[in-house]
This record gives sequence, C-alpha cells and structure tokens, in this order.
Amino acid sequence: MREITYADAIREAMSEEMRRDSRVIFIGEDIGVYGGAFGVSRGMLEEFGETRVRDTPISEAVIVGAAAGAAMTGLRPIAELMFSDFITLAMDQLVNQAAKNRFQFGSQGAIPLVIRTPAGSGTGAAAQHSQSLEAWVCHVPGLKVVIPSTPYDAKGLLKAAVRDNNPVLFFEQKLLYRTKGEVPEPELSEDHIIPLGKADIKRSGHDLTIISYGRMVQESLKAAEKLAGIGIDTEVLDIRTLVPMDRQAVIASAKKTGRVLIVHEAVKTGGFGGEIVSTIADSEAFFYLDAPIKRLCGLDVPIPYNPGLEAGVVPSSAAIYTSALELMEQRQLMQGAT
Amino acid sequence: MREITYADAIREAMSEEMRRDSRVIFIGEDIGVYGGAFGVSRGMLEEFGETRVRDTPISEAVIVGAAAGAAMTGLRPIAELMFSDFITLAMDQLVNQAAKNRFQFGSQGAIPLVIRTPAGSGTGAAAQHSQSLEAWVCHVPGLKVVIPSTPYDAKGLLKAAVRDNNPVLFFEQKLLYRTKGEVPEPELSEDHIIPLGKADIKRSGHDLTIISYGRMVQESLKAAEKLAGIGIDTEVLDIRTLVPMDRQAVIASAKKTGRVLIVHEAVKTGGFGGEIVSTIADSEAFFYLDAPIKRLCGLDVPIPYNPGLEAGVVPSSAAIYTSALELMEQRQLMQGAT
Amino acid sequence: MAVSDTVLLELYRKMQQTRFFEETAAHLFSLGKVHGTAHFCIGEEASGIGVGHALKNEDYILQTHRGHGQAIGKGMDMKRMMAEFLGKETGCCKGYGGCMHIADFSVGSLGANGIVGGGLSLAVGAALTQQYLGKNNVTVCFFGDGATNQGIFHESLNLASVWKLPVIFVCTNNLYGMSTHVSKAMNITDIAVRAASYNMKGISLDGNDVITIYKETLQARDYVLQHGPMLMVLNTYRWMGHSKSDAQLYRTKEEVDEWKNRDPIKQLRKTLLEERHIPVKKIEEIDQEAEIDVEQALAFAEQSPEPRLDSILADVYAD
Amino acid sequence: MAVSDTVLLELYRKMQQTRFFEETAAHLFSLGKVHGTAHFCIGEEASGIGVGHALKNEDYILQTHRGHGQAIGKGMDMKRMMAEFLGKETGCCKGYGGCMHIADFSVGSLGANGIVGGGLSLAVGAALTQQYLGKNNVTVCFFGDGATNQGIFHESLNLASVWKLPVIFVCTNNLYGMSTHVSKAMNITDIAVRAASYNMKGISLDGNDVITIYKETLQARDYVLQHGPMLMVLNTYRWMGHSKSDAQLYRTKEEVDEWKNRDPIKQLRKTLLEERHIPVKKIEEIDQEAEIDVEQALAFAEQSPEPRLDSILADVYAD
Ligand SMILES: Cc1ncc(C[n+]2csc(CCOP(=O)(O)OP(=O)(O)O)c2C)c(N)n1
Ligand SMILES: Cc1ncc(C[n+]2csc(CCOP(=O)(O)OP(=O)(O)O)c2C)c(N)n1
Ligand SMILES: [Mg+2]
Ligand SMILES: [Mg+2]
Repeated sequence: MREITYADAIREAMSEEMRRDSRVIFIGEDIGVYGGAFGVSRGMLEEFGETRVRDTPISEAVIVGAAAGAAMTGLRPIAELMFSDFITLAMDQLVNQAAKNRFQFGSQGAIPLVIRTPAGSGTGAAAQHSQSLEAWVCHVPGLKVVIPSTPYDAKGLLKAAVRDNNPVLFFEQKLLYRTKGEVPEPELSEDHIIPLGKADIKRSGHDLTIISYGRMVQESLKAAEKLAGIGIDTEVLDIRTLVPMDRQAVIASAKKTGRVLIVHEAVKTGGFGGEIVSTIADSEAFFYLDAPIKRLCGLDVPIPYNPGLEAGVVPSSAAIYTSALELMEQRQLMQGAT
Repeated sequence: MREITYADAIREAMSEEMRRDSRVIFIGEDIGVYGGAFGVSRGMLEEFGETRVRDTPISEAVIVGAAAGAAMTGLRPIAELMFSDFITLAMDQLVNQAAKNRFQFGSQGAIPLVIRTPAGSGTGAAAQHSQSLEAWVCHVPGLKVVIPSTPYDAKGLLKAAVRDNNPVLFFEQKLLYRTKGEVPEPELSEDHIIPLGKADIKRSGHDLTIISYGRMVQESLKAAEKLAGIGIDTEVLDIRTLVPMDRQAVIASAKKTGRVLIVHEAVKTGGFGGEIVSTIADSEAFFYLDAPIKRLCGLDVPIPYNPGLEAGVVPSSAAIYTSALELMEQRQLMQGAT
Repeated sequence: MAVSDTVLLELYRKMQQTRFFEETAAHLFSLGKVHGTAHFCIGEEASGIGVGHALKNEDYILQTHRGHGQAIGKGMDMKRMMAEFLGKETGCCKGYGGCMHIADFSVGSLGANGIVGGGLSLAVGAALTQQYLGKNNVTVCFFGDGATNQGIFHESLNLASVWKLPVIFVCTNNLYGMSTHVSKAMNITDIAVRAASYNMKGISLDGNDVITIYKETLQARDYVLQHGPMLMVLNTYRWMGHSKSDAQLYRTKEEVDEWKNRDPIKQLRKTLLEERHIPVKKIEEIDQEAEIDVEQALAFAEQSPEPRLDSILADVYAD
Repeated sequence: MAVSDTVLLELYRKMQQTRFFEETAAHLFSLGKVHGTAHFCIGEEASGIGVGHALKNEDYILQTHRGHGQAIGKGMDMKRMMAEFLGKETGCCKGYGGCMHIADFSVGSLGANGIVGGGLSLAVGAALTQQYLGKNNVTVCFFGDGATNQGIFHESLNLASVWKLPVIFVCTNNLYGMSTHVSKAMNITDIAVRAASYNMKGISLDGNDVITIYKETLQARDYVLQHGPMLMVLNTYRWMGHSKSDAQLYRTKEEVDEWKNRDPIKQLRKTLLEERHIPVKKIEEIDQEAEIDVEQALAFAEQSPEPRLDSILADVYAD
C-alpha cells in the first residue's frame, strides 16, 4: 500500500464521496481558496467549484444549523469548524437541532451530516484553540462521534460517516495531520469503508490493555513498544468510534488482560475515559480485573501557551509508560494483599 | 426549623446575598415582573429595583458573556438561564471566556459569577426543555458545578456559590421547586453557608451505597426506605457539588459498603456517573468492592413529550430499588464464583 | 392583485380552525388532560394563515413554539396535530414532540422549535437545498419579535443574504417576548429596519390583516426566488398569556381589549359580508365545519393509543 | 479640535513601537524561536493606537487576536508583552496566554481574545460595571470586519443599546476575515450601517488616519457616556498574511502594494514634517527610541525564566 498523510486521507475521503454523490456538499470558513486552516481541503475548490465547496462568513452557529437544515431536506453536507473549540458557538444547532430533530418530530426524515473539526493541543495556540471536547457530544443522544488515529482509519471512517444517515462529529487530530500511514490505492477506495462502532486492536498483548483514541493511540503504541522491551506485553485498543462504542471489544480486552489503562488527551474530570471505565466496571470483565482501572488524561487545566507547559499537561508516551508500570505493580500489591 | 420550598430557599439565598453585598446583581430573561419562568424570583424586582434585577432580551450568549465581563471588573453577577438546555447558546461565553479568562491572562483578577438554571425532565416540555447537561460543564476546568437536592442545601450552597470567586454553574431541579424542607430561620442565615466540595450522607447504611445528586437523591431515599423494609441497609450519598467533587466521601462510602450504585437523571453515555465510577475504580476502594459498580441513568434518548414515555426514560425510585436488588444479588453470584 | 372569494373563504376557514383548535386545547388544559405547556396564537391567526396559505406544498416552513396557525396555514392535518398535543402514537410526531414540535414533512413543515430562534439557521439550510437542487420553491421561517435579538437571527439573515437564498423571514411581532415588551428588548420600533444590515428588503405589515399578508406573501415568494431573502414583519398581538402559567402582570387589560377589537377573524368576516357580499349563512356554515373538524380531531386523538416505551430507543438514530 | 504636537508625537511613537514590535516578533518566528502563531497588525497601527491613546487609564479595552497595537495604544508595557510572546514567566499572562491573549488589567486591558467576536459580550459586562458603579469611564471593544457576522455581535450591540452602556464598539475593517473578502461575508459595503439595527450611532472613518481616529475617539468617549454605545468602523488593511501560515492566494500583490502606499505611519510622519514642522531629527530620535524599546523588551523576554508546570494547577481557580 502507498503511504499518505492523515490530512491527505481526509481530503481523499471527502473528494471521493463528493464525486460519488452530488448531494454531498462542503461548507465552512476559509475552506476554498485558502484550503482550510490546516490545508486539508487544498484543491477541492478547483475540482468541485463554489456551489459545492462553500466558504462562509465567520458564523459557526449558522454553519452547523444550515448544514443541519440542508441535511433534513435532502443534501448530505460536510461542515468544517476550523477548530473544535468553536463547537461552543454552535452547540444549540448541534444538540437541540441536529441531534434531536429527527427524534422529536417522530423519526421523520434523517439528518445525514458530518461535522469535521480539528482538535487537540500541541500547536502553541493556547486555551481557546487546543481543547479536546469530544466528551460533550458523546453525551448527546442522536449524535455519533469518531476520532481516527491513522490515515487508514481517517479515510475509511470519514467515508462511512458521510454515508451515515445521522449527524456525525468527526474530530481530527491536528498533530496527526502531517503523519503518514498506509492507505489503499484509490482504485480500491470504494471498498475502504470502516463501519462506525468498531474498535480496532492496534497491538495485541496479554499483560495489560491500553484503551485510547486519536493521537493518544500513537503515544500508547510508542509506550507499548518500550514496555515490550522490559517484557510487558501490552494490548492497545483504539476505540475509534466513541459513539456508538464497541462495548464488546472493550470488555473482551479487559477480560483478556485484567489490567486496563485508559488514555486520552482531554482533561480527566468528566472525560470520555469515565464511560470506558464504567463500561468495564459494570460488565463481566469486572470479575477478571487484577488491578484498579486507571485513567491517564489531560490535567484539569486550560491548555497553556508556553510549549513546555503545553506538553506537560497532556499525556506523553513517557507518562503512559510510567502509568502502565504503576498498574503492573499495583497488581503485585494486590496479590500480596490476598 | 421552619419548612420552606426549594424555590423559596433559592430566592432567600439570592435576596440575602444581594442585601449583604451591593455588587451582587441579578440578570436574566423575565426575572423581573414575571418573577422567572418558575416564579423563583417573584418579588425581587420590587425589593431591589431595575438596576439590580435586570430583565434582558432573549439573548443567552450575551447574558452569560456580559455577566462574565461584569464579574471580571468588580461586580458579582447572578445570571439566570431560563432552562438549562439554553446553555447550548452560551457555551462559548461559559467555556472559552468565563472559565478561561482568569487562567489564560496569567491568573489576573477573578470571575465571581453564578449561573443559575433549572434542569431536568418531568414537566412535559419535551426534548429541548428537559435536559440534564451538567456533565459538560464538569469537563471544563475553571468552572464549579453544584446541584442541590433539598431546600436546605439549595440555600446554603447558593450562598456559598455567590461568595465564591469563580464561575459556578448552579443547576436547579424543576421538579423540586415546590417541594418543602427544613431551612434555618432567616436570623441564622448568615451562618447557613454550605462549602462547595462537600458531599453529604443523606442516609447512612452498611450494605450498599447509592451515590447521586439533585432530584435523584430524593428518589434514592425513597428506594432506600423500601430496601430497608426487606432488610437492606442503604447509604445514600449526595455529592451536591460535582466540581470540585468530594472524592474522600465517595471513596469512603464505597469502602464501607463495597457495593455502589450511581444514579443520575442525565443520559447514561458520557454522564457524570462515569466520573464517580472512575474515582472509585482507581482508588483503594477498588479493593473493597464486592460487586461491579453500577450506573442507573437516563436512557440514551432525547426526552419525549408523552408523559408515560417521559417518566419511563429516567430513573424512578422503583427502578432504583430494582437496580439495588440486582446489585445485591450480583454479590451473591460473585461469592458463589469464588 | 385581486384575491378571489374562494381564497378568502379558505383563509377564513383556516383561521377559524386555528381558533377552535386552540380554544379546545386550552380547555383540555383546564381539565387537566394535558401535562406540559402550550403557547397559543389566538389573536395572531392572520400571520400563520395568511403566509402559509400563499405557499406551495413543496415550499418549506419552520414554525415557532406558537405555531398552530402556521401549521394549519400550511395544510397540516388537525387530527394528527391534536393527537400530538395529547401525546398519542398517531400524532404527527408519534407523541415524542408535543405541540412545541409539531412537524409534518409531507406538507413541507420542517417542524416547530422550542428554542427561540431555533428555526432560523435550519431555514437557511432548507433554502440552500432548494437553490442547490434548482427547485422553484421557497422556505418560510417564522419567528417572534423576541427571536430577533438572538445571535442566530443575525447569522442566518446574513448568510441567506450572501448566498441569495429563497427564504422569507417572517417575524410575528406581538409586542412581547414572554413578559418583556419590545421596547425593553430593543431600541427600535420597526423591526424591519434590521433587514438593512444585510442589504435585504424589509417590510412591515398589519399583522391582523390576513388579505394583505396573503398577497404580500405571494409577491414575496416571487421576490425571494429572484433576488434572495427578505424580511417581513407582521405586527400583531397575542390575546392569551405567554403560556398556561402566565399571570400577565406586565400588561394592562385595556391594552389587551384594544387589540381584541382588532380581531383578525372578525375583520375578515366583515370584509366577506360587506365587501364581498358573501351570505352570512355560508360563513356560519364554515364556522360550524371548522368546529366539527376540531371535534373530530379531538375524538381521533382521544381514541388513539399511547406510544410505547420499547420502540423509542430504535427511533433515536436513522438506519 | 486641535491636537497638540506632543500628542501627535506620542501617536507616532506608539505606532512605530508597534511596527518594530511586530517586525521583531515576525523575525523570531522565522528563526523558529516561537511556536504557535501570531497575527500582525502591520499597516493597521492607526486603529489600535489612535483609539487607545484617546482613552483614560481606567477605561477598559478588549482586544482582538490582532491586538499588539491595541495593547500598546492603551499603554501596555512591551517588555511584558514580548515576554508573553516568548511564553515566559514574566509575561503579562505568565506565559499561559501567548500573544493571542495579551492582557494587563492594571492598564485597563481586559485581554485579547482568540475567539472571533469573543470580547464583545465581555465588553458589555465591563461597561455595565462602569455604569452600575457610576464611573465616568468607558469600555472599548475591538473586533474585525469578520467578527461582525457573529451572532454575539448582534446580541452585544443590542443589549448595550437597550441598557445605554458606555461602550465604543470599534470595528477594524481590513477587508478580510482570514481569506474571505468582506464582499463574500456580507452584502453591505459600509459596516457602520449595522448600527441602525440598534438605533445606535455608527460612523465609518479612514482607518489609516490616526489623527482623525484619535479625535473621533475623544468625542466618542463623551458621546457614549451621555447617550450609550456607538459603533466606529475603521477602514484599513493588513499588509501581512492572516497568520504565519498564509499563502495569500486570495488577494493580489497590487492590492497589497496599493495599501502600502497608504502607510499610516508614513502619513503621520509627513504631517509632522510638513504641517507641524517638526524637525526630522526629532522624528528619527523617536524612531530610534522605539527600536531600542523593542530591543530592550526582547532582551528582557529572552532573559526571563520559563514558567513552571507545578504552579499552574493552583492558578485555575481563584481563592
Ligand atoms: C433560546 C430560548 N430562550 C428562551 C426561551 C423561553 N421562551 C420561550 S418563548 C419565549 C418568548 C419568545 O418571544 P417571541 O420570539 O417574541 O415569540 P412569542 O412567544 O411572542 O410568539 C421565551 C423567552 C426559549 N424557549 N428558548
Ligand atoms: C469563533 C472563531 N471562528 C474562527 C476563528 C479563526 N479565525 C481567527 S482570526 C479569523 C479572521 C477574523 O477576521 P476579522 O474579524 O476580520 O479580523 P482580522 O483577522 O481581519 O483582524 C478567523 C476566521 C476564530 N479564532 N474564532
Ligand atoms: Mg413576541
Ligand atoms: Mg478583517
């Protein structure tokens, strides 16, 4: 397979779906000539023209609301929010309109809508441009939520999201945009659809499970590599789709290893990690646990500007490694206690 | 002690704080002549006049933003959002401004701001007027979050919130507004301050802990009563303040009973229950657990209009009773397994 | 432009249906047969009916919380509306939405919104679909005076204007947002001036004059298809409280009475009798029919089954 | 109204300081000494300086992401600004905020905002405090042309108008919001017309004429204290890309060059020399001093320590 970047994979997914289905349109701020703040849509205006690649004013609420209205009436819009921090400006449209309109109208129609938006810290953009807010939208029935960790997944999941008949929040990881990975040749793309709701074992192991998503999967894989060096065999489960979540996969892996570390960049308190912990703690996997279920997450602070601080407040492969070791030790403690 | 309603308790708290401190002002939609959608502020306009009790246009974003700006410059505003569903319209002001401005400006100043807002279902108001969205704001460093379950707590916590130097989200429970409870006489009110961050054991017990907040505490107490009838001794822990959460109290109770049921009205997926579960699952209490940690929460659906459906999608004392029984049985299962 | 007697009689019929529908609904409340709340448009019927009746079936509307007249104007079935009000499975929203979320896609109603201003951005999207697919249809977005102070009003009118979308923005100005008089919510007296911020045409009409509203809407349809959006402000008044729990301390009985004298239904009735020389019998016939329609709607609703809890989980997501 | 030579020279100095500050900052970027991004106001200095210099210390300002000139205009210390830009502990935000969040409450700067339009509602609140406490002070809210399409623009101007708050809403219209030309973002050419929606005074000025801006701001101060808010649009142009990563495909070099000919600093220099007959030596002295100020700011910043991770947790909540 060829290697392309995460950003390219996203552009390919959008472009292929737009070629396939003329109902798919793309709206957002500076997505046309500018190609999006992160260059993801560069060239799309040239191919699809201004009726399908539509620059908007700086008006996040109506971007999402209009996309929802268009979706209710037969189009299949992809809307881009330039930074995921800006979903704050469109929460009514997302939560009270897009997520609920089908249900509250007695399941009339459908709202096939994708909201793509870059998330995460690491770019020196400080507190209002660096958040990981996925937990909020996971708490809203009617929405689906996807966060890919590789170019392969990004492409396959985005194509699936565009074909889904529900509003899907698609969080992209800024720091992964330029990373490369294997993705099937364009000729094989039609089949490269990754169903929403399927987790993926990115690395199989027996001693310990790390459950994560997005960029932290990459950090976890690095940590797992290092752990292997000292004889700890780590499984890395990428849940990929937060809603619907692949409960089976989570429970199965927890049963298999008996020790679980959950890693995400979002701040810990109220983060999606709690949902994963709870899924395990109230399942048959509970009876197989050899140690407490641990979360390693962003500190409960707004993301600071200074690069050292910024890196320091979110998990790194080194911190994951350390937490994993702690978890392994806790097992021994417990065995001692028994 | 005299008995007053939850709504009265809130009005008293606001009024007393406004008498005490002229910097406290009150802004919101229809809070003046109308007295608020639920009548909470009836009579306050008459006492405090239009400069301190300020009706606004229907503009939730600027209500919260202006309150934050006033708080940054020396006032101590209480802002009311008529329904908590409308925080969707003010999320930028709340999350990117009120919660972050102190921190991102290098901890300059303070933002003493209370946002009061009624939450919950049960009034036949359907999907856009019945949500329990507290989990979102718990996930935002810089905010504090309070949900009282009794008139006593409502008064003491609101007074503490008004005196706090940080933005506090104060979720009121619509269905509790007309319920009565003991509250200290007005002469003793100056001392009736309940510090934020302290949980309260609303009923002490040994067999099982129910951890809850808001209206569900009342449902849990009813269930506990019934459980007592069949010899199950239930502890009901009201966490009251979600942020900061009283971790010690949660862990202590879980250790004491070894069985934990978490109950909230908000939909389960991504709810604050996950935070409570995770707190226990990654603490020493883990080693004392006799059964999986269970959550009983709202179903993952928007709140439907039909009264039967509406009641059916959130926990009731009957459902809590059943879940508690299940949890007790699971213990036996487990003992059997050992 | 002349409006035929037939059309006038239909406008009259729909206004009467609306009035009876709401009076019946209010009565159900007083009997305690309905939980929740409702917002009645009695006194404002000309706005929903005059606009809606001028539209084509494929045109879209987005209603407000005070939307019974808007729905009936667009041709929605009162049976299914009443069943929805009673939360029944046969309701237009299966009993999930209630009267704040009345919707029927089959007649072009994309739903009533419980969020003040909530329909505005959806309307922009619906009109985008119409424009993109080359349809010769328009979208009407209803909202109140209070909604024009929401940020989304500004964003929606601006975007619709930039994209020249076929939207008629219809503001039913009844002088109050809940208890708040327009003068306490904005510093202008004619809401139509707000159109200028978007270089948009804006007109203000007597919101109790259904014939004018009907005619202007026909013209507005053509206008927005050619030139992009416009704002139409209909100045009227609500007779009843904001919702069922309103003590109405914010206004005087005199003010209400004054507006009751300008009843849009009575006005049209007068025109029918005095200018169109329609026999009073014919009009009374319509009155009776309208009443019967509402009675039948109620009977239908009352006999309908309750929706079932076990099926709702499957209705959250589309396949 | 006559503006003294002294004031003009101060305006000149502050504009030069701003220009040198940003040129230095841009250079640091090219050296890879700064991570993150920055938004430069080169070419637009007259707007931040002309407005800010007309204010009193107790007046408040809320800046934009393109706010260096706004901050310097209000009298902020460049040392602490540069240290913030480098993320140092001595920075005005302790290194937590960066140049998008420059703030210094001691000179009345309530902070720059990374959210387009984010300062608007805060400004309303700040002015409410001033009014409530009976202060004789005003709040200035800076924002760009792009921000006027945000819902919060509408809500904020409306509420400020209803409550007659002492806010000067200053729109720096540089013709683009990132890559989007105003003509693609709104259907009007003069942004000041939007004031009419709030029955508010709105004026449009040459945004490169610092003297006019200064004078008009002095008058606006008096006006808003008496009559409530107004909108002041300053029409100007940004010379550099939107941020460091902008290929500028959306505009022509000719357009940029045309505006460079209208350099606000050169214009003032010309006035100083030709109309005020200030000796060129005096002006060059100021140029040098401004440059030295920036060099000293840089030295201060570079020598300052990094902030420490272990203290930030305590800074999230106030006691
Ligand atoms: C976003 C939002 N804010 C507040 C409310 C509560 N509310 C419901 S209707 C209403 C008044 C609306 O006024 P207007 O837009 O003039 O419509 P009217 O009720 O007069 O028809 C209010 C404040 C709401 N439903 N949604
Ligand atoms: C809410 C929000 N949307 C989008 C952005 C990304 N963004 C930053 S600056 C900018 C352009 C702002 O344009 P304008 O208001 O005219 O100010 P200018 O940059 O021209 O000074 C955009 C789109 C943002 N920071 N915040
Ligand atoms: Mg109204
Ligand atoms: Mg601009």
